[in-house]
Amino acid sequence: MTSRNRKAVIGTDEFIKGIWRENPVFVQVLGMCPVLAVSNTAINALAMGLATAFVMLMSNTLVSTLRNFIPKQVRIATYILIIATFVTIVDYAIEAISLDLHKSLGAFISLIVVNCLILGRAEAFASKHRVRHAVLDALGMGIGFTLALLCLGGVRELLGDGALFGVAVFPDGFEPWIVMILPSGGFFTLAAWLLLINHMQQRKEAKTGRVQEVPR
Amino acid sequence: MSAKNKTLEIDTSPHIVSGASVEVIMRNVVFALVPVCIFSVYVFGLTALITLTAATLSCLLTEHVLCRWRGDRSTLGDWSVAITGILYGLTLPPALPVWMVVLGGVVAVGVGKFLFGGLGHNAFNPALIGRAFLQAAFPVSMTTWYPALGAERFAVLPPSTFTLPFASPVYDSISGATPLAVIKFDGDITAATDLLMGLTSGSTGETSGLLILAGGLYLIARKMMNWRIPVAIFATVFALSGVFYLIDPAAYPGPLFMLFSGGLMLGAVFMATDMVASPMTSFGCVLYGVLIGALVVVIRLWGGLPEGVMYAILFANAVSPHIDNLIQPRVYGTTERGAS
Amino acid sequence: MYRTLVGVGMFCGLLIAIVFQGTLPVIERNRAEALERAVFAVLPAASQRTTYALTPEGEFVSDTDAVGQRVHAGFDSDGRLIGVAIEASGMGYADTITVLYGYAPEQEAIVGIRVLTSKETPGLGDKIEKDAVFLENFVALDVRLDPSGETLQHRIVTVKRGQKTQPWQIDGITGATISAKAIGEILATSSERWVPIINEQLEQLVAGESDDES
Amino acid sequence: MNEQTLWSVFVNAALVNNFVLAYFLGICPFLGVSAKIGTATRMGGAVMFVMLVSSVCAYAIHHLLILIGVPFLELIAFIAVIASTVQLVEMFIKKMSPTLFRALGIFLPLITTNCAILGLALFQTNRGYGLLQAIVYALGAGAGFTLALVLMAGIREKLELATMPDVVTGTASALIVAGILSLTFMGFAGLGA
Amino acid sequence: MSNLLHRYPSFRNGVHPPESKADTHALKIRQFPFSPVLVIPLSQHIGAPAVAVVREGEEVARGQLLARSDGFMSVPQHAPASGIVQRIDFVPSITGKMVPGIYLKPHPGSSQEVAEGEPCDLGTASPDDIIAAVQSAGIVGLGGAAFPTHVKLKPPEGKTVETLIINGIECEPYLTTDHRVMLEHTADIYMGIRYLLKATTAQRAIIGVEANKLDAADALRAAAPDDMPVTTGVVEVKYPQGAEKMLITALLGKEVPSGGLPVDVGTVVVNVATAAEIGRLLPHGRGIQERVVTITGPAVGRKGNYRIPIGTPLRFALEQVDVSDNVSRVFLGGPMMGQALSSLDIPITKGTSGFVAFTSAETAAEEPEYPCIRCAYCVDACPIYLNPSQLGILAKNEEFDRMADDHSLMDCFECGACSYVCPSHIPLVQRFRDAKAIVRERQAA
Repeated sequence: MTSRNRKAVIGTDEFIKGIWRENPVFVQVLGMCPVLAVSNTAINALAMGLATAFVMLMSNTLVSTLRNFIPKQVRIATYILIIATFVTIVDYAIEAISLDLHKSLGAFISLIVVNCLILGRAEAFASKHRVRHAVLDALGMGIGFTLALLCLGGVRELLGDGALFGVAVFPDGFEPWIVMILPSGGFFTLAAWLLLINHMQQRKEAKTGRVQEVPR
Repeated sequence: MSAKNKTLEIDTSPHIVSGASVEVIMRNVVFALVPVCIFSVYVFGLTALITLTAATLSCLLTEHVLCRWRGDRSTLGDWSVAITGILYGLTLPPALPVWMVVLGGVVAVGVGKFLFGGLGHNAFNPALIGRAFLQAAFPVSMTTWYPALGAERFAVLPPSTFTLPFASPVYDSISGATPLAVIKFDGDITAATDLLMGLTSGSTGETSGLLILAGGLYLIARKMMNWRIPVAIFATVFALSGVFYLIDPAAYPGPLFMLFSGGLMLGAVFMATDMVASPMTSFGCVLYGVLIGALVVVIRLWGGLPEGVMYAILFANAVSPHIDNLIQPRVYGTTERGAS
Repeated sequence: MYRTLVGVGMFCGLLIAIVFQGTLPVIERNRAEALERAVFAVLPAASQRTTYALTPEGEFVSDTDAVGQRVHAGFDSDGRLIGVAIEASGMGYADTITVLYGYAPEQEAIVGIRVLTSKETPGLGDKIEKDAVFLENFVALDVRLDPSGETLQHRIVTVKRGQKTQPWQIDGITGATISAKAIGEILATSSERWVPIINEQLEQLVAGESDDES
Repeated sequence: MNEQTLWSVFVNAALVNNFVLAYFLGICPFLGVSAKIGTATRMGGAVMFVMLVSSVCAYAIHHLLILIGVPFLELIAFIAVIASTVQLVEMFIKKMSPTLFRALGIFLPLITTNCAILGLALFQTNRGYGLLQAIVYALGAGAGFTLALVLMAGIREKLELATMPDVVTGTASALIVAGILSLTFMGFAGLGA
Repeated sequence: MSNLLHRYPSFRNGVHPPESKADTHALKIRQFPFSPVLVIPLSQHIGAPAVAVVREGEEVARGQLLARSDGFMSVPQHAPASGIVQRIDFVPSITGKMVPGIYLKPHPGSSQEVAEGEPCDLGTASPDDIIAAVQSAGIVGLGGAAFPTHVKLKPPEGKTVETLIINGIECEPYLTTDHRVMLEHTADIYMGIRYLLKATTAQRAIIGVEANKLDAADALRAAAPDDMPVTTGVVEVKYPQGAEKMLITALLGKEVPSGGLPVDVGTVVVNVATAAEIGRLLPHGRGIQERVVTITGPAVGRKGNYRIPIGTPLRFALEQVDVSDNVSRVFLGGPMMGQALSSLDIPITKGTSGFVAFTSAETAAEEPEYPCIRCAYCVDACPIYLNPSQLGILAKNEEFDRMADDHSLMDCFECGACSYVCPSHIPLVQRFRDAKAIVRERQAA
């Protein structure tokens, strides 16, 4: 790309990169605890993803806004404080919206606080960029995270319960693979996704390798 | 003379070999398992035959396909996957739907063996991984036992065997219960002779203690099995359960019952002795056996499950690298036991 | 330097306090509704409830601020006592199981049960919440007091599926024996403690006014 | 109030509901620090220590916040107090025993913001453990974490010398092993009941 | 059966390959003819090569000095035959490289009488005199190692030798030279032991014999002089019983410290053929000109034990014993530790205890190498208690430093027991040899 339209692209790139190229789960392998713990159904996964995205959006915004006021020495403490605040808010919000959802997500809502992804974005991105970019970054990462969670939650619910978002997908008589909603199923499903992505990447590399050879 | 101008072949010493080979060892293990399979078909009938065949074939096929996919030679020839397949089949309930058998076989070889790098690298016993996966995935099917010596076992298949893929199996109203489940949930003891002869409900291959022991003795005699592992397991189970039996015979089953019930025989003789996943040194093997034995007793007596052999072995598999690290042979001419 | 930190802290604290205050009524209403649903589920004929606390002195008081273990009395639309919903918990297969069960003094039986929290194995242990035959047990599970009034005539016990012969027995679940037994144990222990207390104070409960929360 | 016996609390935290393999807490260090047995062991020790400290802290905070009527600040208080306490202890250890500091110290800052620590604080509060139960819970959770980490490290050291297929990279292989370990730990279900 | 009733002492672990000695152990030692040209490398021992003292074209008598020793870690070389020095040039060697050596053309008509030198008188010689005499006789370990014997005999400062062990084990399959020497040269052996006892100031001597050579043990016992503190100890038939360290453990129950020498446990081990040669040569002041060699193997027509002049080309030797046309592999030494030869041009040297020729029929189809299945056969075979399996896996991953630091790679003496038993056909010893070379290089760097 030329340097002229580069600036225009940056904004989109901040948004896009989190969804695929720097996907927090599949590529950076961050924030594993919630990814594995609450991806046993698609609904849980979606709720968790949105909650995380919301916290990330708010904390990124605030951190970016305050980036010139926060002293270097206490910046991490401040970030954690900000994140914990929004997590608490989300916690109460979810409990107000649906007790059942709150029950099934359990302590993992509170544990969003220690999701290294959020602190990582605050420290690595929001504290160094303007609010607009920080927001886009948070949105991209949040959506990427949510999508990844859905990928896991979808597969696990589909196989483990024969349903998607609580709606039965398979005809009656489907025998659920209970292991998928158990902890080991979480490990296996994420491993399977990573294997698939590795495989695709390797195929792509092999292909581009061939393409490059042709002109010679 | 012509010999003097001939090109000589060169190789590195030693120029003779003992004749032991992976193939031969593996093939003999298969031989040792054949009587167990035959007996299981006798006890459970056609459905056991189908289960065993499906298990073995699915493992063989998975191995073949994955080897080809990876671009390697197919490794069916080393017979190791045949062992995995048969052992895996022997751990399953006889009337398990075929589609589940196949799924577990794919997991056993695909996850338990291939992903780890194939023969020699599987950190866990692949057959047990397949079974553990099924146990977690389909707990009901995996604990629904077909009765032993049913009158029509050679004529009629249980409806569950040929359940449509991914569909829930339907079981007969007549279903057996394993001796361990009976004692755990009802407090009844199965007669020792029935246990010994294997005329009880259970997994396809776990019931005949005598044949399993015979197979093990054959392999031990041919030095294809480390006798220390099964002996350590048996001794530990016997001693531990014996102590508790003496303390309170009403609450705890006797040591002989513990030895001959469930998968202990099959597990101790054929599963725990998987060379790849067990420790190397003699002392290490004894420790490993003691660990398995102790875990079996703990899980059976105090755990939520009636049976713990599979989990005990898998756990010990995970510990075995540490046993190998800690128990290295003391090198000749040194005073300390091995380096870390 | 710390001024910023303290400032942010103050701001955050304030924010949380506002949200907390804002959501508190909603959450409490949700919880009350959930409790109500549960109580009405285990006391099918009830349409109103009063929560009592058992004071250390062994008296039931309907004062909401009173300390002590709580039970919920359910009344029908005429204000007649239907039964008492009691929370009980015990160790299940994987983790603690908490249940709410309804005791109907008139029938001298447990007339409903609802699992509040359980981590039992999905598909196996969680049959205690879904298995129709198993739930059938709790339409009228006998917890008759023995003549002394101190204890139950028959302790609740879980038996193998299909072997239930007595009204105080629970027909178990094949394949989920431990979870089913756990429920039996939880109910047995709890009913042995609560049924005599409730019967002793029955008059007070019957007389108790139902507060019209619903 | 929770009436579980101490033994039951311990066995449950260490084996049955292992923090890593059943609750997915502390996955980051589990995947990150499990390549070598030596590091894994020391990390385990450090986690156990921090858990102990934070368990006591969490118990105190919970009761203090209820006393002063601001339970909604619990999360923030947990994070802040645990982090600063660990920091203090770290400085204390550095002064008192440089050897211990060298062995465990480098892990301490990493652990503070680890979900296993916060998870421990939240769970023990949710379950209403008493102080003694909370301490035993922390010990059990720490022991379970260490066990999982060390077992993982042993297998990974072995796998390092294996010829795994190309698609199986570090994280994926670690997750597969973790899944299998998780299956294995299912065998402990019902223990300590 | 007798093994069950009477267990011979032994070391732990080891293997038991087929002995394959029946073809030759009953055959008496026969004299070999001279080949048209003798090829005599200047270095037939470990240490500095000898320095030639003859010129091209010079006439030499049998037993005359051809090359003198170059320092203490070196031995001289005597003429194996009366003849003419054709060339002093490069000669083929077992490594495939050409090494300095002498081409000697024996005189066909010569009487081949052996020249005598200064005799070493047992009664008057001091230990140092004997050690010097052993060196000037050009004697090296005839068991195969070819380590200069006199070097061993002088204990380092501060160490004393209590026990002299005469190694008559010959645990390598096929080889029977030591067996024959023990039967036919019993007197020479005892004479040699007298010299050795005096040289080392050892209190006693033990002759170690494997239980498959009981006739040799009986002969030795029968001939044992009353005035000598010497006994014959029979040990279990097991490979590598003949390794110095293993034999010391079997006979004395002591372990030589890792990285140490037998003298660290007060012993010196000398091969029985070496002892016999000392007893044969020293009283006459002669040097080595020939040695006993087993030529055997399925490809050999006239198998046997032959006394062969040093420097006889292998090709000539094999022709003499009617080697089969389809010979495909020839090993110098036994099949366990011996080296496969790529060429028949190399000569027989002092270290050549025998060679074994296989036809293509014995050469089994190349077995595929399987991954290590951790069967631990090798762990139970390794005589020095290493973990060859782990070492092999590490070698495959080129973790040489870990092999040396954590798994005592450098203690391996390459006996080959691990490779012999490996069901996966992994060339463990070869990998260890390569790894040791690399580790040594790195340590030197």
